[in-house]
Amino acid sequence: MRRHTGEASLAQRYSPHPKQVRVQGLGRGFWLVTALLTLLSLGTTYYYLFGSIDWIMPGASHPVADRASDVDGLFKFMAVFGTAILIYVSGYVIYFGIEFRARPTDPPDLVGVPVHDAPKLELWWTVLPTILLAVLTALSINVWYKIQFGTGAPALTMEVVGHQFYFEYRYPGLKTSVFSKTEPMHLPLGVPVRILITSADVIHQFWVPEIRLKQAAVPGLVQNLNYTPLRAGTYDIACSEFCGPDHSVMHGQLIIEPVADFNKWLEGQKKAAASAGATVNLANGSADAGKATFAQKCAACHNNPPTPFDQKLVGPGLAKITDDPAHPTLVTGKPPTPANIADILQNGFTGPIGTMPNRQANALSDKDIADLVAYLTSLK
Amino acid sequence: MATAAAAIPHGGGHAEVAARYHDVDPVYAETRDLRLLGFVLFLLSDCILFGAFIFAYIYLRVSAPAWPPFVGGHQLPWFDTSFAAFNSIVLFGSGVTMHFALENWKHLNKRKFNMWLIATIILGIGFLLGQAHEYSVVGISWAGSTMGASFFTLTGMHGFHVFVGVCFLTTLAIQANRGVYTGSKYFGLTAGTLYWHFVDVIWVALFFLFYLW
Amino acid sequence: MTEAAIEKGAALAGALVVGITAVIQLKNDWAARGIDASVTKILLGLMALGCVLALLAAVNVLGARA
Amino acid sequence: MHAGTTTTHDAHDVHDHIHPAPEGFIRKYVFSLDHKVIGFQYFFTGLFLLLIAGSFAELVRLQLTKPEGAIMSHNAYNEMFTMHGTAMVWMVLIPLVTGAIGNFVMPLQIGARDVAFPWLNMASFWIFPIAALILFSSMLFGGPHAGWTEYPPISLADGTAGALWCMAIFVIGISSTMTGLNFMVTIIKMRAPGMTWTRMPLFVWATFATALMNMFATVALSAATGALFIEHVFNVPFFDASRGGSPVLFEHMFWFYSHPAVYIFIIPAFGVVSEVLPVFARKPIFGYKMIAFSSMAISILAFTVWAHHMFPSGLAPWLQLPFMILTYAIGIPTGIKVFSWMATLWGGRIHYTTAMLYAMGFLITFTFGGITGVFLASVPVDLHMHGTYFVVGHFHYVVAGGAVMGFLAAIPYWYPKATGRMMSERIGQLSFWLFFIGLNGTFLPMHWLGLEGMPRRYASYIDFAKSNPDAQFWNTFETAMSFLMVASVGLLVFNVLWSIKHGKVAGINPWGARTLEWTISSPPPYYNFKKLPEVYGRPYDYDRPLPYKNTDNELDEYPEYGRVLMPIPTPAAVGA
Repeated sequence: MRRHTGEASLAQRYSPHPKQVRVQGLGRGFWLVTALLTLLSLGTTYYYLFGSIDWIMPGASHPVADRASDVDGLFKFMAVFGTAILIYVSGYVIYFGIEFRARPTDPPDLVGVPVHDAPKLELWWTVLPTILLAVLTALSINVWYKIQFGTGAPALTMEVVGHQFYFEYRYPGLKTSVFSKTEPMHLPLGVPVRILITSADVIHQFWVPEIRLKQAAVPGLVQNLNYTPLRAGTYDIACSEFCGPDHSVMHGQLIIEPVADFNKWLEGQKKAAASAGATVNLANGSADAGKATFAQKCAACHNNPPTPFDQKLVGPGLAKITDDPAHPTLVTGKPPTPANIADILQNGFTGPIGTMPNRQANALSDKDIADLVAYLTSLK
Repeated sequence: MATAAAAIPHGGGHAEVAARYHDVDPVYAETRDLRLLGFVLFLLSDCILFGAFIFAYIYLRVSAPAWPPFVGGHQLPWFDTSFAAFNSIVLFGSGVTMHFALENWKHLNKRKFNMWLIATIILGIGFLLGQAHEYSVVGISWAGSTMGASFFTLTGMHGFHVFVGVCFLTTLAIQANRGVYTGSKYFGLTAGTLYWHFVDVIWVALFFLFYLW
Repeated sequence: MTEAAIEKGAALAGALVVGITAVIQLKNDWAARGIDASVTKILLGLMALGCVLALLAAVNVLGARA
Repeated sequence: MHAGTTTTHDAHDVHDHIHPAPEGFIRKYVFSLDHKVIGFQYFFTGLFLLLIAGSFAELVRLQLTKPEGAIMSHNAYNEMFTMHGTAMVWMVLIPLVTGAIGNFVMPLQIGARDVAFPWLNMASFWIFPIAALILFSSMLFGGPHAGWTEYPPISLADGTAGALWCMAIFVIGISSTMTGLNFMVTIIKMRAPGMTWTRMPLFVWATFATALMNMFATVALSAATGALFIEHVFNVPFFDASRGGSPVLFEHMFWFYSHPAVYIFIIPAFGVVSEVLPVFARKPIFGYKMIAFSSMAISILAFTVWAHHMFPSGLAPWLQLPFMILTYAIGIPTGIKVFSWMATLWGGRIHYTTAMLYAMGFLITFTFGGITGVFLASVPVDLHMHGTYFVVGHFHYVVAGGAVMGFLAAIPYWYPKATGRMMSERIGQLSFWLFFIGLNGTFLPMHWLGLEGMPRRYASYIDFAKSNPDAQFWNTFETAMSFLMVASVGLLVFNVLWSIKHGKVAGINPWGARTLEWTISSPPPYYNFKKLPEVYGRPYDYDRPLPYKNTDNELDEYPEYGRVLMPIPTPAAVGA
């Protein structure tokens, strides 16, 4: 590669006193453009505040949950100022680009106005954004507080467990689970609900776009969402954290319906579960088979061989479950009778201590349950 | 002239260097200065490597329901503080001897320099043997639990650093006796000393976090 | 006299010697300037702290597991 | 004052020796110690990998032209977007902006003969293709599928491929740590006499801020990938919830690096824009000190905001607030930068070269990306937007509309210095308009698709398309638009190769730029500066004569200096 050291272009010959562009003030064009940009931003502001933005924020005009309108308010606030800033910046960039373009008649050493800085101006564009962001912070914290503590004591606490690639819904008093592959999830209209979210395998995310809030389903961690459904209807549920090959078809439906309908549906589910012969005959369970089953299906969360209650793995230790002076009752608060132990095995359990999946999630056959109960009650 | 000389503010790094080392070979002076800064920055980034794993250890320990964690039904044992305390002193002692070694080199006292440097190397090897003994009796496994994971990863990384340090110091001992370094040019020894002190200090953190916390 | 007691005794003695030496070194080098000197000072100080920790461990103030 | 003069002399003693010229093809072009050659090596390797990673992106786009997925299986799609993200971030952007541009330009701009540790520099380059080989070899073992974030537990399902992924990222991490260290020392210690901190060109400031993050953040990445690697290979339970580990821990360790990573490739782009704007607006940069300061502020704040990537992912609620506030704080220095660039244009005499077009396009697209970033920083709004196409749109505006635009501005700007020839302006401007339109057309619709409820990393969107009939139209539209960017990059590659032979002869300083690299021949000799220049003022003062002494434009071919010291200028000559 030859190096060219010879003739340099005109632009590089610096005259000690270069000719400078003369500019009187900001000029009329600047103010015209400013006015135009201001009008534009006012227009977008009007649109965000009074137009229908349902096409970007689904269900914005008729909030589906009590938090949706708060989030939308925050979104609109940011959209108004964000769009305005974008309009001004790009507007000025384009205007300056045209107004101050080099003309073919320019002498080669013509340079722009040699202004290095303007402290007052810089102060303004440091202070104003700071104030704006401070306000935004305050608003965000306010909505954050509502999300965390704003919803009243839950009238319904249900569980969502993420699986590859479906959601499992558990309702109180319902022995069987509802699976998003086959059935929609139901929520009662107008009452505060608490949704406990965890995962059985990898990280998922439980998201209903119209409700705005989402929460990750992380294995070994129970998180929650609290809100009050405000509008009946059918909505999509999506998993928004990559969870494996079929992540994109991990999908469910949420039906929000009046409390009466919801209860009717729940009763129907319970009947179905009962008719499915959910009561297990515990008579002929074998403790030895139960020991094997325990090692196979329970040891992931409960220490094996079973330990005293306080020695937790994920769930508590299960030794002396039937006669532990420190813990006379089961986690359900019921006496440690075989029937009550079987109840936990069938329906799972959720409480401050953690979440245990139910028999469907653990794939426990009736015999497994019988054997496990025999085994656990045999521990002394 | 005064204005002439003042006309160049010495913002440029190497001018300051030259000012500091105007008595020694300027090329060496500058090279040393670059290497020193580079080496210190390397130690800093190494700190962050340990820091990240220490963060992981603290995170896991704090979020665990019980510590030491339970594995297969029984709780893991605590580490043996008394032996660790003894072993730490071995390592800290080697730091002091290394410091003596460098001091003696600066005062051109080569015999003492060799003595202290060899003492340092021996103490370093001693510490490694101590770690080996620790591993053999600690009674937990790397893949067995979060405790083992953090313990073996962190102390293993540290042990590797000590091992590298021992090799480093041995090389320095050979070079020094081959006359690679002089009374005014001994950056290798400075680097070795800094590295060795650094390894000691990392151990201070690990000693506290695993044995005393 | 158990093994642990011997170790702790050794650690105690060693911590005193090493720690004090380190502090003396720190004092001698206090005037030194330059990156290497400053870094050495910091590291020596932390090492002295380590000796204090070892000492406390040796006298069962720290790390005494019930 | 006598001391003053002696130090001046020593300054020259110290630096004015010129090493003998490298000899033989290998020393000159393969294992070269010359920062300029290493810059070329980074540039062409990175460009090649850019084509590969870009073609992955196009496969991803083609798949989405049909709701059920047009061309490949879910698994193949997941592998494609994983490799696209990984390769683009670690194998393309960081090597190109820091490795290529930083390596070539920074030493020239501070008036140094080379970087502080040429051997280290060479090593960190040669690590890079090895890392790339490891990464792409993982595709032979089924390929990684968990996205460029490679979260466990899902990434643990990748087996060998996942382990190779970790290895590749670990290795490239070492490379950029070494580069960062090298650049820090170079900038702190090897500036030309008289180049105080406030006389450094802004690209050097940007490189310094970047080097800081490269040095300190990348090590944390090495830790994260290292831990994931030993979990892969030795089954060590760092992240396995069933054995007491925590998946969230990985997210912390990963994002502690990967948020600064974003700035590692955007800040050099800031630097490029700060160079290009004053040159082609023919006026001083507006608010030099604020721009320099905000680069540092951003790079330091970058270490304190990582958890804003994890708002819904199991972060303690009370922890969300400090991270939200710190993230907003980053908006302030960024705003200062944008406004200062805007003000630089005012009252200028703007010459529309390709570089200038890219710089002005950068101002618009980057501002857009920055503003959508503020949306995502707000916890409640992020709970809606997290993991949707809104996020994809946002970071592509920042990365493609910010980092890549800056990079594309840098190529035509420094190409004459690098090769001695100009790039074709006509092709260049055409490729700009293709890129600018293609970029907005591709990534703008993603924002409302995401808000409507389309999650990212979707191999198919049947259910989403059912409730949003316009989904397929917009996705197809994006795909079509993305091919404009392909055309633009194709033109760029052609332009780069064609102009080497057929470009106009550039001369020393075709742009009339005022930083030091434009005072020496194009391309510069291996030793850059025959005599070390002395700096008397700020680089962008177009209303004053050049603030340099001791520069010389006419260099003979490689002189046989060996380690001979160059003649010392008399104080009079220095002062004048």
